[in-house]
Amino acid sequence: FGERVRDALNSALDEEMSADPKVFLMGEEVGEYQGAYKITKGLLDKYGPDRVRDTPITEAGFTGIGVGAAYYGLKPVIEFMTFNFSMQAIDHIINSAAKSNYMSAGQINVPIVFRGPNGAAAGVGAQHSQCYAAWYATCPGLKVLTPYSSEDARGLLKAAIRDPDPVVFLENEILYGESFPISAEVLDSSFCLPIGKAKIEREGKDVTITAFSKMVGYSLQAAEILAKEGIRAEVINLRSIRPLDRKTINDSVRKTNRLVTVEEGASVVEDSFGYLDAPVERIAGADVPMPYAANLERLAVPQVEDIVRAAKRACYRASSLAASA
Amino acid sequence: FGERVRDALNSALDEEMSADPKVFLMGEEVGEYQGAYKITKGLLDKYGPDRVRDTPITEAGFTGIGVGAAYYGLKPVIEFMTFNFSMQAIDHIINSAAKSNYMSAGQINVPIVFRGPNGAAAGVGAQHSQCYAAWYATCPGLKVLTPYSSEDARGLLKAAIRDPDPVVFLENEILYGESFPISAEVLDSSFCLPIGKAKIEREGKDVTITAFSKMVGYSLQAAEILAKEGIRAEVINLRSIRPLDRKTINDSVRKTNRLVTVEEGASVVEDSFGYLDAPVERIAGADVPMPYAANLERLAVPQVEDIVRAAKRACYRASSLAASA
Amino acid sequence: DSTTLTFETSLPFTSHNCEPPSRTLETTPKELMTFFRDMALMRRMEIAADSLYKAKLIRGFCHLYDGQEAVAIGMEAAITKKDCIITAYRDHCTFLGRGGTLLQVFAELMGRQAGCSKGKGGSMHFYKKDAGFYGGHGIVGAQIPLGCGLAFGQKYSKDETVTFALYGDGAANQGQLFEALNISALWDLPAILVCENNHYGMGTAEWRAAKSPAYYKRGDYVPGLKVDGMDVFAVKQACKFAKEHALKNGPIILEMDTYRYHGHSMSDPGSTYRTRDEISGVRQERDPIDRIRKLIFAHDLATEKDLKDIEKEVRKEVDEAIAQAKESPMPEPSELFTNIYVKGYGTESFGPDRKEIRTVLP
Amino acid sequence: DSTTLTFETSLPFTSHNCEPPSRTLETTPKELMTFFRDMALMRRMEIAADSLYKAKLIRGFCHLYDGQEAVAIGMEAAITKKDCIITAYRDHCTFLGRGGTLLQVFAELMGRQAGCSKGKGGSMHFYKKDAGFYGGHGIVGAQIPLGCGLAFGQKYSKDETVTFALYGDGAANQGQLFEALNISALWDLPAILVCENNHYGMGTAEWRAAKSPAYYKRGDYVPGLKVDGMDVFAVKQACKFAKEHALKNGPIILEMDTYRYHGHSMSDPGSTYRTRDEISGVRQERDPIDRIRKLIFAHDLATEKDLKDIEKEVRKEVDEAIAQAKESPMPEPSELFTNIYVKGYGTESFGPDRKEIRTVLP
Ligand SMILES: Cc1ncc(C[n+]2csc(CCOP(=O)(O)OP(=O)(O)O)c2C)c(N)n1
Ligand SMILES: Cc1ncc(C[n+]2csc(CCOP(=O)(O)OP(=O)(O)O)c2C)c(N)n1
Ligand SMILES: [Mg+2]
Ligand SMILES: [Mg+2]
Repeated sequence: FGERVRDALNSALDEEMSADPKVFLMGEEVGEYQGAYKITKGLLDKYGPDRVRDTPITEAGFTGIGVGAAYYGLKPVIEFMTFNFSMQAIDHIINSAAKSNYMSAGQINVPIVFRGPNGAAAGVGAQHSQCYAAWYATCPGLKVLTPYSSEDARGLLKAAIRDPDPVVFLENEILYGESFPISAEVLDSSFCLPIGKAKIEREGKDVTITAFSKMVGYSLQAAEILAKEGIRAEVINLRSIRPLDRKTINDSVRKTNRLVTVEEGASVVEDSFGYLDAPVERIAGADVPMPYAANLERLAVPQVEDIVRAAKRACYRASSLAASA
Repeated sequence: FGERVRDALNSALDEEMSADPKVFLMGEEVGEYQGAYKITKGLLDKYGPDRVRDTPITEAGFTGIGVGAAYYGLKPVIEFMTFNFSMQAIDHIINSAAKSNYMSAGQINVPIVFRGPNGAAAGVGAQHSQCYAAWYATCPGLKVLTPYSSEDARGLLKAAIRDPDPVVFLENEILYGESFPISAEVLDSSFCLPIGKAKIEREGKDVTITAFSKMVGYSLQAAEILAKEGIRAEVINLRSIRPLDRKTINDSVRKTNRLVTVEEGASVVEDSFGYLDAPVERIAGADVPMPYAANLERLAVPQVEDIVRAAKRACYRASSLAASA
Repeated sequence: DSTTLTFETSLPFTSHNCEPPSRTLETTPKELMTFFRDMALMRRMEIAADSLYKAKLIRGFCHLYDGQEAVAIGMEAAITKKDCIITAYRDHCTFLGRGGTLLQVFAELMGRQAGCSKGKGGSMHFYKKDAGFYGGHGIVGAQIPLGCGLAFGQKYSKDETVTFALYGDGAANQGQLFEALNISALWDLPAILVCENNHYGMGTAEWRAAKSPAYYKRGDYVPGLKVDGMDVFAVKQACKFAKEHALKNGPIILEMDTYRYHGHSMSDPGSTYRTRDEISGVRQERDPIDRIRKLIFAHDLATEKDLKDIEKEVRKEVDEAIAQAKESPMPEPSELFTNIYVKGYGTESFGPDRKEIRTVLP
Repeated sequence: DSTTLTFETSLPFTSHNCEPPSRTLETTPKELMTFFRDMALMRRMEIAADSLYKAKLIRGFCHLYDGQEAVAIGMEAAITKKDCIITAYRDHCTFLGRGGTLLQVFAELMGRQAGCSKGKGGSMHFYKKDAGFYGGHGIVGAQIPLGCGLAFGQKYSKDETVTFALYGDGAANQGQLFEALNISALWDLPAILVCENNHYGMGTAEWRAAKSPAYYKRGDYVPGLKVDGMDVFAVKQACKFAKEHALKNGPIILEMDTYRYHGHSMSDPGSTYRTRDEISGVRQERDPIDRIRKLIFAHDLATEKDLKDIEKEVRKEVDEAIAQAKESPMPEPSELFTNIYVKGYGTESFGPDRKEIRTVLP
């Protein structure tokens, strides 16, 4: 019994809009066009044009308007057609949204969600492939969520909308069409995930692999391959990168003593963790603008084999260290 | 014989403008007002309004114009009154400047410098205190320079202007008024520093401290204090954070086996280095928007004593480890 | 005291794409006296802030509003606290106009607990949400879309109220203004864009920053009105007109022709890019407080001494507030970590030395 | 072949803040025939790209220009390669117009070495600097200030040339347009802003995105001209006029009334937000190639068969270029790390696994 991530996001929006009349959607093509990636399909029909607002292609303008509406007490969900275009509006995300509660000593909270596809899609070149996780994760005042599965998509988006603080919600275009098994509990309209809690997607004793978004899937594939070679990898789906669930990572590392961090863009998880037998292994996007050609593009983003290799390195290095000790 | 950082920047601009007619300045108040922080003082008089361009308060517009002029082959030096306002124009810095040479396979290089004060000043609150080092340092296609002393300011700014690639040049308002001893060599108009080379400001064997911009001064003060307690710290002024001079850091760490990274804003130096006896100690800006009140502000940014404490921790932990081994 | 006085605004309104309101308006002796007192208080407050800054009791940026008082006062006289106001960093008097106290102002400026933002915001970040004041914004132009967003909230909530978004002549060229205005016009948002044209953005004269400094016309397809911003009655009349317009027809631009006496901020002497004659000319001929003073005398509502007494009172109020503010303690160190997130919704945070300070957020 | 033909543009120009150019213009049989061939080639190229996309030989985004050919061709006919052009992502035909080859186009679309950006840019990022073509930009509106910057360079260098910055009706609401236009007007930059109004920005009709869709007027204080963008001669006339204007007086806006036949990009069928009747109506009544075909017949310059032959030739050219492009290899893996910085000016770079791939940059 599976559900696509696209539908999970759509149902989360639908349910939260139906539960709270203060929730409204705003963005380019979210209404009549049903969403550039069809995440908002059907919502204009159901909730009408007051609550599903098609905007001109003016991100600074509509993001500022969204933040202002949140100041006033509404709960806007702002769609960036892709997060690349959030740069046009980033001042509002950081200076107008993330800092207001602090600057006003708690007078002006900003219950807003900024969502849309983030990071590399396929063949869209350098200007349409940037991953903003690392940037937003450095900003106090923001919460940054990174769903992987349909369960994540539903539970985290609902949590984001209910949260009284600004949330950057980083989706992945390639995952939209992927189906994941989903339980009745998750399908219930009361379902919601806590912000700041990671999920152990696969247990293992030999090496911890942390990942978020699409890279969770790659890490699970890597774990499968590693298992065949006798290495039991624990795969942690971070779900939230700000706040980061340090406890879950630490607990895991305490057990495995080895850590591989997997990130599609620039490095996010910069914490030092204790209990390590081997240095942290980092897999991240290559240090290049995203090339268009298919073969180069493949080289620019982490692949399953990169994760496998890093995990092995961590394990062998650690065991050779142990042997020499 | 000292020179203020302000004057060092000014003379660097002056000399490069006089050497290359393609160099021009653009920004808010750079001309008639002589610069909000007087970095461009006298240059309008000397080079005229065609080459020293006062702009309206429209960062996206003038930065885009600057980048376009660089496409055409000019060498614009764009001043952001502070880097906080670069967020209004960040799409042009990243998508129009940093990625063009790559996307065009080398046809369109972008010889432009984005400069201005970055990070915390004094008492200017959350919206005017952000450090952008971590963000820009993640962007391939950019070079990111972070001068500390007057020598740095002159040598690096001249290097930035002569460089054929886009350079983000992060100054520090509080350093503008500081004087540094300066040699005749540095004062020579041919003087220039290589991009991507760090400088060892103080040699030491016990612990490596890396820092950039204002934090170099703090680290030197910390080293002084540590010396009194018999700890010889090596202080590395990174000068460039993209590219990062890994060799210099590695060589130092190979010697000291201990590393403290000091950063005023969010963490930049996320590399893992080998040869460490103790985990990297990181000192960075607190995880909060910048508060206004003086006492809180002090708590929000690294202080000399934080560096001292971290260095000791690295040394003592390391020695206790050694003892227990 | 509540007899009606009828007179004309100093100048006719100049309009763009709309019928201007009438120049004729009514007031009462009471209103005249209140305007005088309120503007005198603002003036005194700003001058005191100047001294405190020079005495190093205020740090960082500090942008003073003296000269522009009629805009804040005239606007407040036309609207209610259910209408919203949002402005830039030159926000002390706007805050006061919304009912903020002198103590909150001075304590905030000095970074004390009694400040309106508990010392965490500073000069540029005053708020009074319970009276519809949404700040206090440091990024030039950002408050314009934010203000249109407040108007969106008002319309969405069917509140029949409006938002005034104030910005300077320098800000008037910002692209986000044009983006927000287009959206506001498409959606008929009750947003009133108030350009406080004090003729300089920092050291840049309006004509050096704008090809067309006719800011009331810059909305193109959006109506606009040019107003003598030194005449509190003209401001009041224009704001009333604009509110009605906005509730019925959506956005409108008001250009207030005004002047700042101080430099841009404390580091700007304010005299390199304009002549001293220009400043003293405005002071002599267009000062908003003087204008009221003259009206009061013309209508025989008070004597020279009465007004002097008011000024003395005001001075005392300010001095007392300053004394109180000085008594207010600095924020508790633990406040470093409050209000990053809404209470109960954060997790943890770190100080500069992560090993030393790791706080579970309140 | 070089006899002069005189006729009128399809429609009069509508102007804003300027005297429009004359409707009467001259051409030669040669020019007419060239226009026909060039537009037919563009049309064929785009249709072939559509097929290649459906055959999965082109990936990602792909925005086709068919329907709008008269803009690219008419503009080129009025200017020289020393004038600059910059546009958005719908850039294949603009590139061709500047002298780019079909092979470069198709190889780039397929991500091959022979592509104009060696396969690294893709559909949206074509450039031909040696002919004054500066891309190929994916961020809506960004190319407008960039274009004004090129114009800045031209003026600074006293080159007596101009820049055409093309953008869509959707982009016309972007704030950076208004910022760049103000600066261009202040500095008299020889910048010509060409709004290709194809009446939709993705699925949004112009009137849903703009309170005032009269884009030629949106410059307010900047002159503008509305042009039938389906009439290559009107476009040529307008661009000549604009160039002269810009060299003398600074910026001007040209609104080209045009139409895209394809959907916005390959994922958009292009028929949910507009009717099939609307599309076929434009094809029948306003098609830019058809218009030229009719003129050719009207002046007896060629037979039906002559034009058919040209179309066959064009088709063959396109097919050959595609065949060649398919032969071109994918980029060398080492190309991942070239052109991040100018040759000799980079240092090192890393692959996804820093331990595995660490490259000293060329
Ligand atoms: C985006 C941005 N750019 C630059 C600044 C620096 N700055 C602060 S105020 C100011 C001048 C604004 O002038 P104006 O809009 O006329 O307002 P006034 O100060 O006259 O009230 C400038 C350039 C800023 N705060 N934000
Ligand atoms: C800043 C930004 N926002 C959104 C997008 C996504 N997007 C790409 S094209 C487009 C529509 C643009 O329409 P228009 O300007 O009319 O040009 P046309 O496609 O019709 O040629 C949109 C919304 C983008 N590329 N950049
Ligand atoms: Mg002003
Ligand atoms: Mg369009």
